[in-house]
Amino acid sequence: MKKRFTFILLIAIVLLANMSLVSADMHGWWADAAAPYAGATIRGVSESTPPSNYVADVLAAQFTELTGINVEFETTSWDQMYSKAINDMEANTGIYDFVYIEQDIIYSYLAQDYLVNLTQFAADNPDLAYEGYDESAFTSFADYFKNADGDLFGVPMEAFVKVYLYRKDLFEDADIMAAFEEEYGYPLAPAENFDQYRDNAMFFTAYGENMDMDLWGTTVQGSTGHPASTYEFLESIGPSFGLYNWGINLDAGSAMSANGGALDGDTAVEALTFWLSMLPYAPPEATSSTWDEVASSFAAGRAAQGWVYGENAAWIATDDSRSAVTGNVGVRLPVTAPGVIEAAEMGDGYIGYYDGGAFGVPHSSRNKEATLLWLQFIGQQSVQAEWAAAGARITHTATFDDPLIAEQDAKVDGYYTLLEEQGPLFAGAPPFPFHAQVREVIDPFIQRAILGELSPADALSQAAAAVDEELSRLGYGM
Amino acid sequence: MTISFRQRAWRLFVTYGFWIFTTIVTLLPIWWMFVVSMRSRVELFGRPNLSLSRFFVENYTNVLTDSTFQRYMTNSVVVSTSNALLVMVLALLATYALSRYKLTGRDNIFFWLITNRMAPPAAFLLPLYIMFTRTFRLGDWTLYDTQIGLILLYCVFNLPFAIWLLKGVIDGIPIELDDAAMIDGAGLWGVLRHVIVPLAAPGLAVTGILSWVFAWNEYLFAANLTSVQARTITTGLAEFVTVTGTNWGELAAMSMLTLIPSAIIVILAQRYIVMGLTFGAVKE
Amino acid sequence: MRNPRTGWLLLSPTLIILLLFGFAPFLYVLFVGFNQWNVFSADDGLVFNGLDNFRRLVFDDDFLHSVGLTARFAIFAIGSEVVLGFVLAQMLTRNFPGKSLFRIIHTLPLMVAPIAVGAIWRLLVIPGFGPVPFFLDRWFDLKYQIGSYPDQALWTSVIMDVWHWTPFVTLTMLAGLSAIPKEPVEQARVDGANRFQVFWYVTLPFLRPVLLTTVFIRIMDAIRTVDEVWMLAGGGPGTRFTGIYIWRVVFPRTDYGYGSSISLITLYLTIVLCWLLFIAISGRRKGEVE
Amino acid sequence: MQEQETSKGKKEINGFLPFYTNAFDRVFIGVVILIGIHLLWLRFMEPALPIEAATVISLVIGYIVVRRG
Repeated sequence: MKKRFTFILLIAIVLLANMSLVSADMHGWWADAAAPYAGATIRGVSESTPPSNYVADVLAAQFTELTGINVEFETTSWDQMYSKAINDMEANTGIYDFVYIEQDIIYSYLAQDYLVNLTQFAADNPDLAYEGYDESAFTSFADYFKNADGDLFGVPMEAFVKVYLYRKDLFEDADIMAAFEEEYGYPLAPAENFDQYRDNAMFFTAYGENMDMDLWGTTVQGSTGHPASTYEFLESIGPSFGLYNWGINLDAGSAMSANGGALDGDTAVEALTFWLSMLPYAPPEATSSTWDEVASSFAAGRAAQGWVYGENAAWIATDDSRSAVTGNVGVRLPVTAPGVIEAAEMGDGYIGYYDGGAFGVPHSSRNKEATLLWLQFIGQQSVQAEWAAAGARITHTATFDDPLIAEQDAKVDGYYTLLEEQGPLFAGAPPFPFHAQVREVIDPFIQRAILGELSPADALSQAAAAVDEELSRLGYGM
Repeated sequence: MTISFRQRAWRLFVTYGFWIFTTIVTLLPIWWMFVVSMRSRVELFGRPNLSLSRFFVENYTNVLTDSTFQRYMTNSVVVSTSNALLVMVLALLATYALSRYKLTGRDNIFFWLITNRMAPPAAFLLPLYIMFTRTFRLGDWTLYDTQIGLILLYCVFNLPFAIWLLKGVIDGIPIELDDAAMIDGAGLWGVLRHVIVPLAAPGLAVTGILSWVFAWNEYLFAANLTSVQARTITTGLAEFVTVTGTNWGELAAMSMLTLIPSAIIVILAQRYIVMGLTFGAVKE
Repeated sequence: MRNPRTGWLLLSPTLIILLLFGFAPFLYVLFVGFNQWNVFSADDGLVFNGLDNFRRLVFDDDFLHSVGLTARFAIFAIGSEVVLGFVLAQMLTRNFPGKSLFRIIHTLPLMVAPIAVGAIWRLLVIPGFGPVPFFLDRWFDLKYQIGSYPDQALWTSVIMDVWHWTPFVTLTMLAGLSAIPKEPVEQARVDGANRFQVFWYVTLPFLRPVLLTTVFIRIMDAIRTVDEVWMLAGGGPGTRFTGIYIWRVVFPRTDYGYGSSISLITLYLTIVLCWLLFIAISGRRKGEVE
Repeated sequence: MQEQETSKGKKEINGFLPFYTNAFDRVFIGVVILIGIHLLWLRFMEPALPIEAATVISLVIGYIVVRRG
């Protein structure tokens, strides 16, 4: 109860602080601009995550206070969110005025002209353009929501990278370090390359077994009943080996090596083989784990190191009520094959997935003007810091320098610094207009490889063939 | 037939042994749900412990004090109760018609009715979505995200079930009773009210209860055809599954809370359930 | 005296609702099933493609496999439910103190929402927090991971379904048993029939309508099961039943045309199966003495 | 179950099918067979003979079922 009370108090303080920050004439601007739309209700759909919940609970209330426009927020599960948004935009029903766009689906939406061009729309309605909102203030992540002309189609609301987390208390324990060095002949450290990663994983799995601890050497997001496993392979493991864009050659419309694709190539097979070889060193729940169970396993102290989505880094490292490893979490860049980082620095590739989402306006919205005001409100500089603190997400370059974040940064072993400095090494999903379709096609093969029914090479060559078939069916193929 | 004391003791032992075992198997998952609902997120992982270590009621208070949860709960109550009532009335009329009138092809109608329950829901969601958002539209009002929409839609799988259940019950009521009432001057409504309803009461009760439970528990349609206003409690359950960790404690707490109303109804109506579920086994 | 018109009038509200919300969507699905339609294809919109969807599905191993899995699921689950339900109902016809308490407890699973059932069972069986794998490992040294072994996932969903739906079968059986007249049973006993003979020649024929109707309803519901299994295992290998396969094709893959045609075939198979059962229930077989 | 009461004009006939059927039942069986034959044809026979052959065959069977079932 106490915690809840503190939370409410915190929100109240944040609210009050924000009210006083907004100067009188700003207050006036919002009221004036929104005057024609006061009393209107705009509706949105989003996944129920901490950043979304902060928007729904805190920002929406502030916005309504300022403008008289009501914001109705539907939070739902990940699968539901997609089908509802797509149904709405496809059937042109106009239920939603703004939808959560996960970065990877944006190109599908753009290809179908589902979204309102926000840059254009603001330029066409100068009365509605708020001066405190600046598209150029966003981090490079916003680039993934732009079209070829650089016009923005979604206001970024969360952004993370998938990082390498490790348990500092284990990696810095003197006895453990000595034992490791004795066995492997070199000092224990967070992994820099895949061999070291494997050694660490083997060592800690054996250590957990000997000490009768529930401890394993790595996490694997290997759910056989969820696309999460395909995502981990294609977006985290693949790129770190140098397999980019899911191995699909968009120009040729093929995933086969014979046509310039790479999904059945040597790099892909090597990456999948390595990833699958980590399964014996992962906790037994790995084959049922999606991103959320991976984070929970790590937070429960069941893995010594692993690939964990960044949105979880903050709560794993700081939230006592959910995590058993607070204060012991180390954050590093994910392990990469030789040359991959250099290539990414040159702009020829990337080392992992720059994940996140934005709010966009469906073309079918009936309250586009009011929604534009709302999106500018959540996109402005002044609301970012508290939001970042509550949701561990950063979309503005300036937010990194905020004292609130600097304080958080120390607690999460420099995750925010890493995001700021190394963020550009990561990339959003490839610009496919058929994202979910092809993922669904690849899914069963990855799952069967996890189960050991198919060898990595067979799984990938069959997957590549199935992708080609789906691409030609969709009209993007050869 | 005299049974020795030993035989009787043995039989009693077997009976109770059997039932205690069944009870444990039945209750274990529910007990585990209760235990989980009493744990904080950090306690959930690790060596499973089946005993209740402490009363951590925050999961319940968080859910109960949430105004969205209260709205979901109200919606669920309204939708399932109205649906159950509607189904009882319509099914009674329809079954009576099928049982007493010589309608062309009534056996075939009877079978067609039940095929409505067979449709795989996924593909049928799309046309339903279009109907709900576009076809049934009055100005700005649509069936989408309304309680009435769900109430009518749930008839699609509850009505056939109810009619199948009631058919045997009403067939079992001798037609002579109707005739006698009619000779006494009762009209159609009189017959229904004074003959059929009292005699079919257990059947009607079980129809209502099961319709209520099915409607209360329905998830897919509710999740896809509502947005904010008419969401039901089962769709709320899915919200706890998120990218940053499923909140199992609150999910379990909410599951417990959704179980309570249906459990109460079933406990109160235990007797009728058995009396009503005969599917026409009583022929004489 | 009984004018069919009145009958139709009484039936009409039901027919209208079912035509609107059951039959109209069916017509739409029927129409879409003969089209190529994926909203994210290069040229979106419906393109009539004749029998191509069906041509694709008869060779679609995933679909055929899902039908096989569903059949196994339905047979094992419903078979066990009927046997267990009958035994439990038989036990409940006796009188013993505390009977109604046991009956109420036994009815509880029926009241849990399918999606919550899936969640509970997931909590029970996922290693790391579930007690089932933990104790199986400790006591029997069994590796139980539904994510790694498709067969275990299938069996888990069967057991989950049995847990959830046996009470329903028990209740209907109990109703059926309590409606059996006493005389034939006693007569058979007097004639020297043993227990099994009484069951086979007297009880079972009386139970037949209840039994078949119960099986009928369970088959329909088992074939379209989605929420529970979805929540439990997400429809990975071992649990990718037809209902879930359709769901994946229609929603994440947005392949509406193909999804509709699979739905039609699934509906077709369900209807044929149920119709045969219906014929059996309504006793229209030749040579049968009614 | 009660005795089968056939409504006027619709006779239940006792054809070669193993149960009593009315006109609707026989049309239904005809449609079921039609769909079944087409699906099997698509899977096994299509390379040899076009799908129209299946239609012809099932129409013939359907006719026999409706008239004499």
